[in-house]
Amino acid sequence: MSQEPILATHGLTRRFGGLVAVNDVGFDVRPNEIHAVLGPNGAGKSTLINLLSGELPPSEGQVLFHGKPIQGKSVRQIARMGIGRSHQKTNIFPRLTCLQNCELAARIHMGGVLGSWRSRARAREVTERAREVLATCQLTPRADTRAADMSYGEQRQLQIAMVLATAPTLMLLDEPMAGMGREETVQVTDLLESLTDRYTLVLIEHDMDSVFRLADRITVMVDGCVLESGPTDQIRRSEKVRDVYLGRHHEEATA
Amino acid sequence: MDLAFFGVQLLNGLQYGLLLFLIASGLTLIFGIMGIINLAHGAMYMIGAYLVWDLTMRLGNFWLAIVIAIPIAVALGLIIERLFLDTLYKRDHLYQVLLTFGLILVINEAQRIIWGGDVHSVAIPAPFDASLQLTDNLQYSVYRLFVMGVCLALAGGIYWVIRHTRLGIIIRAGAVNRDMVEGLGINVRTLFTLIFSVGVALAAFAGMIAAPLTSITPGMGDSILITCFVVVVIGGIGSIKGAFWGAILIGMAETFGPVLIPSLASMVIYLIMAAVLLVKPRGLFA
Amino acid sequence: MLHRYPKRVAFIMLALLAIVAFYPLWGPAVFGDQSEFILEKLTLMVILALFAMSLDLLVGIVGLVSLGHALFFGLGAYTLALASPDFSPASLWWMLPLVMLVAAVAALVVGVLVIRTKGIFFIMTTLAFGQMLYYLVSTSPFTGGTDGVFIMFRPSVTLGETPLLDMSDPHTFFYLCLVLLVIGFLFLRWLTRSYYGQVLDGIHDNEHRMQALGYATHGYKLIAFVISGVLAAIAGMLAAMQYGFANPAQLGWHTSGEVLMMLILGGMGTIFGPILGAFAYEILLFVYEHLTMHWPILMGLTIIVAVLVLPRGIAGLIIAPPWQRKKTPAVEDEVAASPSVRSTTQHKEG
Amino acid sequence: MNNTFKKTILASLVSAGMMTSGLAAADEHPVKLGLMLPYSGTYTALGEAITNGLKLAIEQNDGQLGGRDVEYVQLDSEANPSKAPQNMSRLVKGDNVDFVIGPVHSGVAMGMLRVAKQSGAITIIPNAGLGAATNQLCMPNVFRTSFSMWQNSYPMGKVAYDQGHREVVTITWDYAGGKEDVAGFKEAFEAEGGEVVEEIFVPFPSTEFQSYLTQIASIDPDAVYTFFAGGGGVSFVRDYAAAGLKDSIPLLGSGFLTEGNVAALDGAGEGVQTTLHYAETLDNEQNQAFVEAYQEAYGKAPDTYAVQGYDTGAMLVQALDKVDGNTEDKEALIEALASVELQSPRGPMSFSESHHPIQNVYLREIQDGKHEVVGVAAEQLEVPDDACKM
Repeated sequence: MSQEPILATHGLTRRFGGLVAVNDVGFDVRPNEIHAVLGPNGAGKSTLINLLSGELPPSEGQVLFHGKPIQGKSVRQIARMGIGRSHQKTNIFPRLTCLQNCELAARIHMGGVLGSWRSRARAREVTERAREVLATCQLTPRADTRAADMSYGEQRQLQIAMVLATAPTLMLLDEPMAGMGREETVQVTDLLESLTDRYTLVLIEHDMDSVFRLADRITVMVDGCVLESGPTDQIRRSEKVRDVYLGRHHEEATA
Repeated sequence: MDLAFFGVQLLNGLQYGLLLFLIASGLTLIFGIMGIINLAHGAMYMIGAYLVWDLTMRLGNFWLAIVIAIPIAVALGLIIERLFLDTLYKRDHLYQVLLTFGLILVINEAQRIIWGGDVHSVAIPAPFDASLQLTDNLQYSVYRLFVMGVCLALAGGIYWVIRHTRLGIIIRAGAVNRDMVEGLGINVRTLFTLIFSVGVALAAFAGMIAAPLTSITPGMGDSILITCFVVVVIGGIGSIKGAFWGAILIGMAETFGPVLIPSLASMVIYLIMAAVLLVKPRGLFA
Repeated sequence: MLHRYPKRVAFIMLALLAIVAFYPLWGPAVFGDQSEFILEKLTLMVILALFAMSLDLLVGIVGLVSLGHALFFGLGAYTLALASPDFSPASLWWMLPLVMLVAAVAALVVGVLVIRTKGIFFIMTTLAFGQMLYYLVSTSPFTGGTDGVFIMFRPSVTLGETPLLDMSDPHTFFYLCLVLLVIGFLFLRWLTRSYYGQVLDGIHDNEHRMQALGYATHGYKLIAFVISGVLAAIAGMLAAMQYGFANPAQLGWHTSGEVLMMLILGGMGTIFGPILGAFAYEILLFVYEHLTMHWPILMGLTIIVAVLVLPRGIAGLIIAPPWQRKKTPAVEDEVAASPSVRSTTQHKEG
Repeated sequence: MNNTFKKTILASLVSAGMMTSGLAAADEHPVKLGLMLPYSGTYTALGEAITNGLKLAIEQNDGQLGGRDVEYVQLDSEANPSKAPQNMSRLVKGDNVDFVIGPVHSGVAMGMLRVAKQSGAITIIPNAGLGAATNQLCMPNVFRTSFSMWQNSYPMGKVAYDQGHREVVTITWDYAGGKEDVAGFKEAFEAEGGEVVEEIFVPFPSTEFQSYLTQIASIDPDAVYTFFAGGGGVSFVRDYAAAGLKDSIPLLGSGFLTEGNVAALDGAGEGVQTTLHYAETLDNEQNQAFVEAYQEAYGKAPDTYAVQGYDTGAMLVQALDKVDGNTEDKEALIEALASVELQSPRGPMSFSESHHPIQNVYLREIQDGKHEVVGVAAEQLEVPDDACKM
C-alpha cells in the first residue's frame, strides 16, 4: 500500500477575491485505496474536487498525477488522462437512454479518435462495455429508459456507471450517496467497495458511518485547511477531529 | 477635418448613440431579466413613430400626442406579453426568435393596413424648433439637444431605479437567477409583464421623440433593430451600463466610420462586435 | 433512441417522395398548361428543403441556433455566378466541388470564430457574419452590387463532349435537385445515427458533461457547422442555377429567418421534418398570396401559432400523433425542458 | 379596390388548376395584366401610385383594351430581388398573364429580365431605372415607360455648370441605382468642365445623415448633387435644411428626391432644384386633365410614378387598339407597342429602338409646396443604347 501515490497535492490554494476556499492543502491518494475527504459544509471539499478535475485552476500549488503536474490543464485533458468524476448536482444526458449515456462515456476512452467511429467492431465493444457497467450498478433493467424518466436515486447510480464506463485509473466521486434512501446507500456502498481492486477512489461525502466503513484513509478539512489526514481508525480516535467535527455536540451536551 | 467639424461629428455621434441607448435599454432589460429575445423591438420603435405622427395630425399638438401615445405603447406591450410570451419563458431561444419574427410580420402589416404606405414626417415641435449656428455654414437643431437631454435623463432614471430602489434589486436579482426570485415569494409573472411593457414603451418612446428627426416609413424598424442587437451584445446582455456605453461606441462608429474608412462604412459595427466578442465573449460589462 | 422513428414516418416520406418524383407524369393531367410553372415551384421547394435540412443539423441536432445561415446559401449562389464563364456553361463536375470547397473554407473560418460562443451570442455572431457578407456583396464592384448578377448558362453535365444531362430542360434540373435532396437526407440520417451523431446528441443535451468525459466538443461542433454550411451552399447554387440569378437578398437575415420558420413548421431535430416544413411554408405562402394582399399577417400568425401550439411541427404530429399523446407524455415535456433551456435560466453562469 | 380582389381570387383559382383552359378564341377572354409592384415596405407608395395611374388610363378607355375587358393580377414584389424570378414566373406561367407590368426596384428588375428573356413574356417597366434594362440587357419583349437613372441626372450636370457651380459633392445610397444616377450627373458636369470633389456613399438603407452633412459642410462645395428616393429623400432634404446648408450650399438632385413627398417635406424642400421627366404643374392640357382625373379618382395629387403608370396604360390602350385586341400574335403586338407615340401629361413621348422613352427632362424647383417648372433641361433626350443588340 505504500508505493508512490497516484495523486498528490502540494500547497494547493484557491482564492475567490478575499475568501480563501482552499488553503495550502497537501494530501495524497495511494493506488487502489478509497480516500475520503470529510468535513462540514463550506470546508472547501467541492472546491478541492473542482481543482483536481480542472474545473477550477488553482491560485497556487501543484496537483501531481502519477508524479506529473496537471494543474491548469483543461477538464477535457484531465478526463482523457484517466481521472473520471461525478458531480454533486446530477450531471447526465436526460434525453438519451441509460445505455446511451454509458456508451458515450465508454466510447471516448476506447480510442475515441474521430477515425474510429466508423468501424462496426468498435461499436459492439463499446455497447458491451456499457452493458457491463450498467450491470455492475444494477441498472440493466433500465438500459433503454430515458435518463430523464428515471428516479433521482437511479440517476445518481447512472452517474457512477458513466464514470466507471470511462475506465479511469482515479475516480473523484462528489457525494455519491447524497439524497439516497437507506437501501440505495447500502447498494452503492457495496458497489464502491467492490471497485477498489481495479480503481482508486476519492470520495467526498457527509454520511459518517458509510465513510468510516468504506474509507481506507480519510482527510478531514475545516475552513479550507486540512485538519488531519491518515488511516481511518487514526481519524476516528483523533482528538482534534472530535473537537472540531463532533466536539460541538460534546460541549453543548455538557454546557 | 479641422477641430470645429471634429467637435460637430462628436456631437452627432453622441446624439445618435443616446437615441440608440434608449431603444437598446428596453431590449437589454427584456433579455437580461426575462431571457426573451424580442426581434419585434424594432417594430415597436416604428409603431411609436406612427402613433405620434397620427396623434399630432389629429390633435395638432406634438406634446399632447406623446402623452397619449405612451400609455397606448405600454398597453400594447402588456397585450403582447400576456397573449404570446406566456409560454416562452421556459422555452429555448429559438422559439422566442421565431415567435417574435412572426410578430414583426404581423406588426409591419398591421401598420400598413392602419396607416398605409405613404412617407410622413412630423414637424419639429414648438419650443425647440430653433437652431444654433455651429460653423459658418452649419446649423444644429436645438431639438436634437433636447432629445439628448431626454435620453440622458432616462438613462439616469433607469440607472437610479436599478441601483437604489427595491424594484431595482428585484430586477437585478431576476437577471441573475429567476428561480431564486420566485423562491423569495415575488410574483415573477407581474414583474415580467411590467418589464416587458416598460421595455416596449422605451422603444416606442424612442420612436416618438425621434419622429421629428427622421421620415416615418413602413418597415423603418428593421434596420434599427440589427444595430440595437449589436449594441446590446457589445455592452453585455442585461447590463444597462453596457447598453449605454455600447450605444455610445456604436453611435461614434456609425458617425466616424463613413468619414474615416468609407469603403467599410456599412460593415464597421459588425467588425467591432466580432472584435469585442473575441476579447470578451460575454460583452464589455456582463 | 433519439433518431429512430416509427415505421409510419418512413412510409409517409416514401409516399411523398413518390408523389413528387412522378409529378411530370400526373402534373400535366391535373394542372394543364400551368404544370410547367408548378414544376418550377416544386423544384424551388426541393431546393429550400435541402437548405432547411442543412440548418436542422445545426439547430435541431446540435442545438446551435444560427440566424445567419443564409450566408452559405448566398455564398453558393455567388460562387456559381462569379465562377461561371460569361459565354459558355461551366461544367457541374468542377462547379459543384468548387462550391462545396468555398463553403467549407468559409464555414471553417466563420465556425472557428462562432463555435466558441453559446446561446444568444451564437445567434448574434452568426447574424453579424451574415450581415457582413451581405454588405460586402452589396457594395463590392465585381459582384454586381445590390442589383445582383446573372448566370447566363446553367452548368452542364457532360462526359467528354457528349452531354449526359440537358440542364436547360426543367425536368432534368428538377430531378438533379431531387437526387441531391435525397442524397443529402440519407447522408444526414446516417450521420445522426452514427456514433458522431450520438456525440452531437450528447453535446446538445449537456455539453459541459461531454467535456467532463473528455470530448473536444468545439471540434465536433465545428465539423457539424462545416457540413451544414456546405449543404446550404449546394442549395444556394441550385437556387441560382434555377433562375440564373444571384442577388444579395439571398444572403439577408430575412432569408435566414424564413428558413428558421420552415424548421419550426416542419419540426426540428428530425432531418425529415424540415423537408415537410419547406414544402408547407411555400404552399402556405402560395395560398396566402392568392388570398389577400396582406398575406404577411397570415404568415406571421401561422408562425406564432406553430410556436405556441405545435412546437414539434408536422414531424411531431407524425411521430406522436395527438390521439396517441396520452400514452407518451414524455414527448411534450422534452421540448419544454430542452437542455438548452437550462442554459437560458442560468445564462449568467460561467 | 376590393372588386379587383374578388376578380383576382376567382381568376387565379380558376387558372390555378380548377379548369384546363384550352386555346379559347382570343377575343372574349379578358386581357390579363400581371402587376409586379411593391405593396409592402419602403416603396409601397410608389407601387400604389403606379397601379392607380395604370387603372385610371384603362378606366378612361372604359375599362377596355382592344375591345376586351381587363383583369389585374396584383403580386407584391416586396422589393425583394431574391423572390423576383419566382414571382415573375408565377405571373407568366402560373397566371398566364398577357403583359407583366413592373417593377419599381432595380434589383427586382434584374430578376424579372432573366425570366422575361427565357419566357419571352411582354414586360413593361413602369419605374426601375437601371440603364441595362434597355441597353446591355435589352430584348424585343421588354419596354420601359419611366426613365433611366442616367436620363434624369445627365441634364442636371449641364444645368449645374450653367448656374456657375464648379466644385460639387455627390451623395447617395451605396447601391446600383444611386451609383448609376450620380455617374450620369458626373459625366455631364465634368464634360462641361466642372469637378466632382467628393463622392459620398451612404450604406443602404440607412437614413442617419448627420455625419455626412457635417462632412459636406467641412468640404464647403459650390453645390451638392444627391439621389435618394422615398423615405430616404424626405429624411435627407429635411436634415439638409435643418442643418442650415440649404441657404449656403444649393441642393440639386434628380426628381425622386422630392417626388411624391412634398407634403412630408413641409417647407424643408423650398428652393430645392431637381430634374425629372415630369412635374405635376406642367401646363399642357393633357396634364391638367390627368391631374384633375387623378385627384378626383384617388383624392391626392399625382406624381411621376402615377404618370408612369398612366402612360403604361395609355400605351397598352393604343397598342391593343392597333392589333384590335389580338394578344396571341406576339410579333405584331411588339411592333404595335414599339410604334406607340403618346401625347403624355409629361409631354410628347415616343420609344427608341431599345424601347426606352424619348422624352423631355424638366428643371423643377419647389415653390410653396409644388414642383414649379423653371425650364426644360433637355429636349426629347434619348438614352445611350449602343450596347443594345435587339
